[in-house]
Amino acid sequence: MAEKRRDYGIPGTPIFDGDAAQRGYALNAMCFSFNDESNREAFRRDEEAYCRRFGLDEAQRRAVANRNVLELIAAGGNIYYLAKFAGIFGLDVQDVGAQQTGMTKEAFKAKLVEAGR
Amino acid sequence: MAEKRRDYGIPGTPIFDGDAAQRGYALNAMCFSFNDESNREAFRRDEEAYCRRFGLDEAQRRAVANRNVLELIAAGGNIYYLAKFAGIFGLDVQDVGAQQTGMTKEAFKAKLVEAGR
Amino acid sequence: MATVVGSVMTSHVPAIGRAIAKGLQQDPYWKPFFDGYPPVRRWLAQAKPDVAVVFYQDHGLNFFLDAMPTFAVGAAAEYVNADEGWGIPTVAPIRGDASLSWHVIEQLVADEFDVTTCQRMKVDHALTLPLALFWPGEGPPPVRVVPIAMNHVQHPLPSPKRAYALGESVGRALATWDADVRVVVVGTGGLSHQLDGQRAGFINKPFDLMCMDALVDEPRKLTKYSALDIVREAGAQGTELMAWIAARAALGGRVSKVHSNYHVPISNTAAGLLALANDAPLSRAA
Amino acid sequence: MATVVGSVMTSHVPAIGRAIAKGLQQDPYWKPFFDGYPPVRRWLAQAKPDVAVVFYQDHGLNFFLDAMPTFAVGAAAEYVNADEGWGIPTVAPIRGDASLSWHVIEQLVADEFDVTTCQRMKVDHALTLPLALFWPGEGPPPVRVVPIAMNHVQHPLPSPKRAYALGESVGRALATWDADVRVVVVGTGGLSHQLDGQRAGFINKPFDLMCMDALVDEPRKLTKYSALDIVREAGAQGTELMAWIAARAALGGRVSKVHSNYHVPISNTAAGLLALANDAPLSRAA
Ligand SMILES: [Fe+3]
Ligand SMILES: [Fe+3]
Repeated sequence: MAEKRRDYGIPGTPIFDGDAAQRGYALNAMCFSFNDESNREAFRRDEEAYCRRFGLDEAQRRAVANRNVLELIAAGGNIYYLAKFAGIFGLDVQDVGAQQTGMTKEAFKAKLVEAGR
Repeated sequence: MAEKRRDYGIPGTPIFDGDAAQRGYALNAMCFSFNDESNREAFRRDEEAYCRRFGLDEAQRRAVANRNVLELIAAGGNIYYLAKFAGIFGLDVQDVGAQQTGMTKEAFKAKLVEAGR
Repeated sequence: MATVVGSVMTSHVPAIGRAIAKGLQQDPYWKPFFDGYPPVRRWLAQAKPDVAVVFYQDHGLNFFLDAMPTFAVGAAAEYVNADEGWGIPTVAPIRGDASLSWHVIEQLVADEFDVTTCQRMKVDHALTLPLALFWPGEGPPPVRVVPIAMNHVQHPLPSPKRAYALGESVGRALATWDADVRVVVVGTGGLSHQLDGQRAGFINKPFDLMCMDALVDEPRKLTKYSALDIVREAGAQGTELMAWIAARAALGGRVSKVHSNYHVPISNTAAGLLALANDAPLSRAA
Repeated sequence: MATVVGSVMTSHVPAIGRAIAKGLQQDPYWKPFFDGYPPVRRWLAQAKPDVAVVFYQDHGLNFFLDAMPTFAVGAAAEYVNADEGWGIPTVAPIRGDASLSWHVIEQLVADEFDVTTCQRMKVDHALTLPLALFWPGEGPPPVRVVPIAMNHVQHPLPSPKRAYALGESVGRALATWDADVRVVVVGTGGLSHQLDGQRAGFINKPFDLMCMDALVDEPRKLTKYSALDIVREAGAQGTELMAWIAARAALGGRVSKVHSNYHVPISNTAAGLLALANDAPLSRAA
């Protein structure tokens, strides 16, 4: 059931639906735990053990290791919980946006400014 | 605000509404914790300390000490959580009913049988 | 496509769990209660449901007053039962049907039900005991479940009218569920009883019997009552009737009564049992 | 009886919290955003609300996927803010108005909204930052709050039509609130933005400006969109617009625009600000 992804017809736009919610539960649970500094610290100290504790699957574990947002989303990650993961590395939503669009942060920021004209 | 109790016009029948829910939060939180045997054990070991930990007020503390169901309800207790408190003493809902109606358990049970005729 | 075979409504009280654990089914106190179930078991064995959609109530195991949902829909692959504090044995995790759960959730939200979606949810005696009564013995029940918990703990409660509409919406979801599964809709709780207050022990047999009749042929009749009307007529905990109303509404049109039983008392409660076969079991395709 | 003075809708993003903490209000990047607020502060200082009913969204601080409510209403005497994981300073607990919360909850359930009632609820930047923008400085905001969190985390989301109806029901509750208090209705979130996917950074200025216009005089126009329409038009996180829709619906009839501002970008987001005075502020008695 985890494999039938519905097409919502909005290009480049993941819809966090029941399918994603099921697939991503462990990953999102881990990211939710990052509301606490002690948990962020535990992750920093031993990433492998921390991921294991939350039962991440292979794809999730790899996406975490790669710090790759599109992979994390494909593995069921929800952007609101993933943002807390990004926070561990001091990354903001513009870093996250730049990575997903394959742009430099400067170019991504310029694109945003352009959207306001 | 805890003192304006609404009359729902159903005699002898407490309605667990927002007013009761506010008044009884600490008491119900304690009783909710009794889902765990370790917490029931902690209560048995040191009742005073356990009540303090949940911040019960004076009326709640007294009602707990008295094992008095009507007092517990007046102090904001919800019957579903209170039933877990009663469980600590091996009391079932018929014991609870008998106490509230001022009957012996046998008389209370007879009343129930009578209701089926 | 899904086939909705019918509905079974039954009371649940923790004491049933104790009676099962102690093997008291033929004890004179319990016999009139347990003797209601064999005909329902035979019907279920024929109807062979794969899935049970279960309308029930949580009695302070999974939900607390920090966040108390009006309607909570389980969306998990399994549901764990746990210690409720009064010493009835716990059972093994119950299998879920997460795909159907999400399909139901999508229909409910489309129909403007503001559900709370639960990917983890402990289920209490209100879900486990009916399954144990329908499918007794050692093994796990032969169905996957979609649990739908209805607030009966904290007023304001949803109305019987809202409970009926909830059931109708779930019925629409089942009617468009494109899977070769047989579904039974379960409603648990009630009938008349009251645990708290000076009126504890209140039971209203005429009201219960009227409800059990109405649920067969004219279930909408019960939607004229408010939640507080149900408290008045059926006792403070009699509001669990709303799970029966929702289960009946999920069937929609015409049904046939398979079996019913009514016995007072078990513990503090008037115990009802009602099995209804769906006269138009085949769903329309999506 | 309660007086509903009007509504203020504003965007919120964590970066605003960082900018406030660093005192960047006059920084060239932030100035066009922060300069929108002084007129709104002046209006609020005149309107003197005692209570803010706040429609907002939780971004994974209080709610997780184990139990995700569609609509959650706070019913606490205070609400704690906490670490959200991205380093914006936390603020002191926000005072609640539990009596009004319960009055709102009763109206909502009577109007067939299936709310989750929260006697304990952490509130995140979506609630705290708007208050900090409206009432800057060291002290706590001079209002008690009734927080109403709307699911924007997990699909299916409620529809704009449902959000509008939610606001209307809250408006009915305020109209019958028998207390001498002045109420401002706050909507936070949006406007167009998208954080995730290859379309990250998507912004739709024409759509935003259309919405800001419609919210003044013809807010029902926005109820023709589905939640997925909003995703398409305003980006994956643009669905926060629903809090604006609910806030506007709570006011009911005719309003006057006090002030508005629109600036792109702050962080990844098109930032909107809209203050509306209620032209018929006095509620009818219960
Ligand atoms: Fe029950
Ligand atoms: Fe937001």
